[in-house]
Amino acid sequence: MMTFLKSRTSLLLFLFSLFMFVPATTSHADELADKINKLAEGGFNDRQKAINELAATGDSRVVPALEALGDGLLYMQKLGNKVVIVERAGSNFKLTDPITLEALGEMPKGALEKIKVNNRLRRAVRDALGGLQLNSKKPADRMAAAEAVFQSKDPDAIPLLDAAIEKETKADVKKAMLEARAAAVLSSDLDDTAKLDAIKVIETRSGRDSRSILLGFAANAEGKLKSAAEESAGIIERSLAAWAAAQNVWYGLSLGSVLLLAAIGLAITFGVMGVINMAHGEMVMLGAYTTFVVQDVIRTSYPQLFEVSLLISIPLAFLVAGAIGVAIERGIIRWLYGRPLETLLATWGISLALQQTVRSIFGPTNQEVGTPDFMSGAFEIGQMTITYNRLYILVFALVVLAALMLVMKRTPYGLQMRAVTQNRAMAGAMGIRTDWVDALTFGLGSGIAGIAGVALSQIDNVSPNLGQSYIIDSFMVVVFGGVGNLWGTLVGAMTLGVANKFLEPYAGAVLGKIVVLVFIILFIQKKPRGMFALKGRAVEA
Amino acid sequence: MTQAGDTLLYLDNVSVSFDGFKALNALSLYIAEGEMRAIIGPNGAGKTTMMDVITGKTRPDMGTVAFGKDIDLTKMDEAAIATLGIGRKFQKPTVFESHTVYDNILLALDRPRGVIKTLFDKSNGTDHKRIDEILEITRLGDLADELGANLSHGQKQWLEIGMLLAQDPMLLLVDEPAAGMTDAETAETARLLKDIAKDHSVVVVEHDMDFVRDLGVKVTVLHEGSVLAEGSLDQVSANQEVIDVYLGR
Amino acid sequence: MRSYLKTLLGATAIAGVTLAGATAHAAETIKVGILHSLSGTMAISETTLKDVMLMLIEEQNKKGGVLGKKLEAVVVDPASNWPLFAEKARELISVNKVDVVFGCWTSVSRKSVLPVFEELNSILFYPVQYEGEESQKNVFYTGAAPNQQAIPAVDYLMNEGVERWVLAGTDYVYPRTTNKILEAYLKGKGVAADDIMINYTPFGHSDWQTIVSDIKKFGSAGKKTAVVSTINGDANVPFYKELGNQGIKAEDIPVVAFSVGEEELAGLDTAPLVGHLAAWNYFQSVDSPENAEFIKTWKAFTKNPKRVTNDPMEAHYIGFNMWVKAVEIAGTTESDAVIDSLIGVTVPNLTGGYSAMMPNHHITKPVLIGEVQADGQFETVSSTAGLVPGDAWSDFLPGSKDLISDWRAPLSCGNFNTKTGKCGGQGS
Amino acid sequence: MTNFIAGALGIRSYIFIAVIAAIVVVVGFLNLAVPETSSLYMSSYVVSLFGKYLCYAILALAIDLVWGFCGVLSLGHGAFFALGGYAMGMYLMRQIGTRGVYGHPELPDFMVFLNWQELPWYWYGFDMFWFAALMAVLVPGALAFAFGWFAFRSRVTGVYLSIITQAMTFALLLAFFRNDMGFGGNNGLTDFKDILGFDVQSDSTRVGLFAASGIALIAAFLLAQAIVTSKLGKILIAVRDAEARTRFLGYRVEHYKLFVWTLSAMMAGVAGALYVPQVGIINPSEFAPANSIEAVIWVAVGGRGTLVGAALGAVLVNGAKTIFTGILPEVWLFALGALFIAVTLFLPKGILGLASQIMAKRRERQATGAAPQPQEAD
Repeated sequence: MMTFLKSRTSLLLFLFSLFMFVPATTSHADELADKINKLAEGGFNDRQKAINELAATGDSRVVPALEALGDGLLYMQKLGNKVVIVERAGSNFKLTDPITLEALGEMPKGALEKIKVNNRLRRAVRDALGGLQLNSKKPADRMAAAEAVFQSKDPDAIPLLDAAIEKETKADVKKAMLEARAAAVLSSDLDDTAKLDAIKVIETRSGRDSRSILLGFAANAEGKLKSAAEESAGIIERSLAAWAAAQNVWYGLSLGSVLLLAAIGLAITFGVMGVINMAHGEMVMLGAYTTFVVQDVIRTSYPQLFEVSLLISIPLAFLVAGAIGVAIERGIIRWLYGRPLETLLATWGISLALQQTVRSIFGPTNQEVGTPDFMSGAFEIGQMTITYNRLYILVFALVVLAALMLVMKRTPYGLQMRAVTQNRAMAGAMGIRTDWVDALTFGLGSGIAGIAGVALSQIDNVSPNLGQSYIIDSFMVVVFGGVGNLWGTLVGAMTLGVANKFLEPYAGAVLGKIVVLVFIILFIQKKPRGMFALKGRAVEA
Repeated sequence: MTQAGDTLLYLDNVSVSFDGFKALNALSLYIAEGEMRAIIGPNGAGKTTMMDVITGKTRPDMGTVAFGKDIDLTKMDEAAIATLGIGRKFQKPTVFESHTVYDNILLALDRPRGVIKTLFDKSNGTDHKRIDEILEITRLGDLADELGANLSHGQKQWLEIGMLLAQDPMLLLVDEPAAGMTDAETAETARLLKDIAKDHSVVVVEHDMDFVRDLGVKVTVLHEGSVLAEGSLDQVSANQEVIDVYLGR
Repeated sequence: MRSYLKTLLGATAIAGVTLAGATAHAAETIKVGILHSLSGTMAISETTLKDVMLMLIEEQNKKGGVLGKKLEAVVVDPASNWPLFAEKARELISVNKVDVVFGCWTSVSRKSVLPVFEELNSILFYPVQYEGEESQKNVFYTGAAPNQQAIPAVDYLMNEGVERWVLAGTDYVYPRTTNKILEAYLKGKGVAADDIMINYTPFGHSDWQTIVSDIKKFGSAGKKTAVVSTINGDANVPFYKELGNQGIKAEDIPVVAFSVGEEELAGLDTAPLVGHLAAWNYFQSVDSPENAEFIKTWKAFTKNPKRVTNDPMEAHYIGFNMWVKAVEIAGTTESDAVIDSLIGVTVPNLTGGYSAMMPNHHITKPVLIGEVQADGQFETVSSTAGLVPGDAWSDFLPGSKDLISDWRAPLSCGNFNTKTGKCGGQGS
Repeated sequence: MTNFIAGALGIRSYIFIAVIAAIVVVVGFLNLAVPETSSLYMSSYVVSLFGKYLCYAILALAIDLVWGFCGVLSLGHGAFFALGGYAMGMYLMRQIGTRGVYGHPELPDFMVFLNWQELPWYWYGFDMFWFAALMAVLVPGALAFAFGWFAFRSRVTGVYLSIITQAMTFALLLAFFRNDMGFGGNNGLTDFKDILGFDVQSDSTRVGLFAASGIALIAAFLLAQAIVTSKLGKILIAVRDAEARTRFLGYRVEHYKLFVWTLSAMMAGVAGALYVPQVGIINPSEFAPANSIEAVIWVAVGGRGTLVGAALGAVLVNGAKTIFTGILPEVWLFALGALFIAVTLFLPKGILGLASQIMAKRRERQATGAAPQPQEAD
């Protein structure tokens, strides 16, 4: 079963052989083969016609060929012009008959010519498949088919939809089918009453594409229908506007979470230890490169682990960046305590060297870091689109912050760390090994920056310049939030994120960012030590 | 004890809090012209905060701080208060480490303080004479060309006191002048302060009871931001409340 | 103290003098300058071009060099710093005495070195697609002008039924100009102003959530919508990632990019991007014997079977071969002679045809529209019937529609005004 | 000791001025009067290279004045430098006149390019040299004054101040990148033709600009020297070492900081204005925070708190950069990074500090009996 299910095409074969929906007009196999062979002829326009003809047969046996066409796996044998489905097998192709799905042996690539598709054809294939899969056994396929019809608005699908709706038992699929039918009705030549009903159905569906269908319809309609469609589109528009604000907050929080991740490590090395760590960004970069290396190893050696590659990367990135952090502290920073501005210069030098090291090893170009399936795509809450990667990053940022706070507040190490940063001499006198605490603290901050790199590899370039793009933002967040206060870092990051996103629609991305920067400058005048500054006379001592 | 004249410094009902912690709690204190006063109290009693309030570093949440007849100190910044005639020595001796002892005093001298004026300011014979005098008083004459950074702890304390003298203030606020000093140095410091008190008002904050005894002046005991007791050292050390506070109840 | 200072300052001065006099000995070789950033923000794109130049020079030397002399590459690092480009260009020409320079990527780096090449009368080959509106005697533009990239791409999409356009770009000259040209072109084709959305973002923009959702919104007005992207290098990866995640499929809202090539896609998982488009004059996937050979040599040279090729690399390939040919025609590497003999030189390109250097110092090229495939390559879905000559001055901008460029005698002018009949722009 | 330092200062300044003047004369002579074929000939490349170094040296002096003497670490001085440069660039753009590619008599090319119809108001006046020169000083000065007035009055100090100066230059970077600002966006201002009627490309103009930079450097040095040796200078050092102490002595610290900060910004503006005609381009990347940080590093390398050291650091680091980007293009960042680390670790007082230490040791050996005294750098 497992091997059988491996190929999408064979899965379809399996389904269709069991639950084949036999339409009234079954074409003869040769006729069908002729029609499929036609796919290889002419240009894109001819090919589109051929697809439509195949769809019009209503014969489910064309599905594998269309699927393969959409996936770019449909080829023509140069000898004999026969169209076949291929599967890559080294430098050869394994061939399959598009109708009978019999294996036809292997052939070198050169003997075959790819049947090219473009977006338009892929869309045509999708539409055609939509009609053909409405009767699939799997609800998810039927749902997808209904969605495809909704997008294609193909009036020819109405009879198929009616039949499918009749049989449908799942409420949500049925609803989708009714909506698809409504969309198809609007582009059909049915009477006005049917269309008015359809408008209402689409209005209740709401969402951007519903509005798009209604507006598209209104543009070509007249009188009552036009006004009804426009009114419904207006209703959708208003609900969309309300959701847009919520969406903006989400974007802001999501941007804030990225800032937070980038800044947490700095909140330790700079905020707690007072090292102006210009190499912080490079620690983030090292984390991202660790992810790349982990994925590279996984891809070549353990492909089945790809889904958990990020989970594997997290501890490794922490260790890599942390170890380098400890090395930097032991080698350089420890000579510079009490001279914060000198740490700036030294760490700047470190950052240059680290960048160039990575550039020498991995090259200057971007590296591909893949996204596991669980982080791909998006889901919707009402009219709000929430992408999984952003959601996971937000959650991840909060988890990292919480874990860090636990370490600082609840562990003996955290206690020693706070003791050392508050009064080094006293802590030393009490038997705390201050040099080790320093090294570990710097390592901790660096390690967390490394972890941030794992997350940022999912949304940004993995290149030697990665760190540079976050360093200024990170400093802004830490300073704005208040040095030495993790809560401040959290609130600072989120405030800046949301502020940025609310300014962006009005001022544009660039001006928005400038306004935020000016705001930070002014804010620091008002509160010279950030939002959550430590108060009292101890501060200046 | 010096003869008390008109009230020079007047704190009435002053409160300051940091994040809910009351550093000063309805503190009232009067220093007369020409008076020397010692202020003692356990850690966290509000001694340094009181100095901060007087010198304009910290703004009180409520209460009156007045200097002389009717000058409201709460509305002025540090520089203005200093120019008015209140000098302050920090708990941790703070001198300009990159300057020579001579220059340290020179900068403290009562000369114009404006940016442009200092750019073209040239010190004259009177200044040099005054500096030499102060060096004499503080016994730093031999070290005039030494950098501030190279002084011993005690020498820094004296230099800072010398700088206060150069400012020629009406009131000197001296925070723990004897901290970290040898016994000989402590005695020397007490002598120096008594010398100064001859023609200035002085407020001394100190932990060292022997030192306070050496000064032999009226003592105010602060506790939890307000005055617990006032009187001669013998009087306050007999006070049960003070004993409780010092011995930790 | 005195001797110490003297030594230090003297050392600096000597270093400068040594630089100035370091190159007297190299008469047996012809020097080729390579002016591409190897560090800083542009290293990501430019390092590859340095490598490709080294490869081309090595290959040429295997064939015996030029005019019987070996070629010698002189590599410097202008470090993505624009004033440094001018300084390094000057160093290459006047200190290292190179005969030709291949270099620059960004417009600003080209603008920065222009006066230097003019003053020292040397030759620069510029391999990147750019905004046009320039034609300079000492510069040969082997990348695409807007009419060799943007306009055919838009034509293709119009043909595909696109009626609504998002012109999204990074805020600098190339996108600004391209979008100005496209806007004028689209309006000329009857597209309403409402159906065009223009958006600019800063360099390295990484948070695309709002803009992608705006695009989605704009695309939901009931008309077929496409995005024309002139987004610059670094910002593309997060942009495409956001597109993929927000579920914008190429079938619904295709994105056609002018700055995204194989090299940029190498840093991306392209599976969600299949069907998005790019317009170039070359794709690695092009099936021609020259290309197969080129790719083979490149992979062998870099010792990396995964290295990809891209359009600016082809531009250097064409430009280098043109220069070699022109030097052979002229029989000398002397600038004026080579500049003159370059015009009209025709060499094979990698797409199976020939490219010629035009009198306006731009070249003829085919225009290919490709769709991204899951393997990170492009598949050509459309190509122009013949070669398109590069147009230095756009016909769609009011400031330049009357200008032409022709560096042949007797005109010898980069901005000849056909209305006033004078050289020197719009005149007054 | 006091007198001794004053004496040492005198000698050092004297040498410095003499060396700069000598370089200007020698380089100018070797470029203009020596035939090109001679081995002594100094190419225009070297002239503009040294010109650039001198401008950087002025910038380094400006930074040293606020950081080395007043303890205000600016990570945004590149902004003042760039603003001065833009003012000069605008003048040079206006001088192009009809020689631009579009030949528009008034609008610079990039405005024609973007279909601008008329010159924006803030470009008025820049066709006059004196106005542009004034603006090159006043605009950075005004920005610094406004920024400093707020920041110093609010007592923003230490790293906080450093970070907001960085925010300032970063905001300006983003702003100048915008094409809508009317400063040419990313391409900036370039393709200059004339300055005061002289061709910017000609050798004699180059030497002239080089000499002007040398004179400006000497002037800036003398001004800075006068300030740091005055009583004001002593107060600046006092602020650096013990700000609160200075305040309680009755000095309005914020006024001193504001004065020296604004003056320093103006000096940086002058440096930028001289830099632009010599390198031929001004572009927003001059605002990049990295540039400002690098400038701080020159000062640290040369010796913070020593004027000669700051200028020397600027020349040395940039000279090293020029040489390394040429001969070691692949690894020069390692060299640069290592230099910064080495200087902070082993030469906390910079090269000049090291020199002073060596001198002090030698003197110590010679003058027997004299107590060992740590040498304070001027």
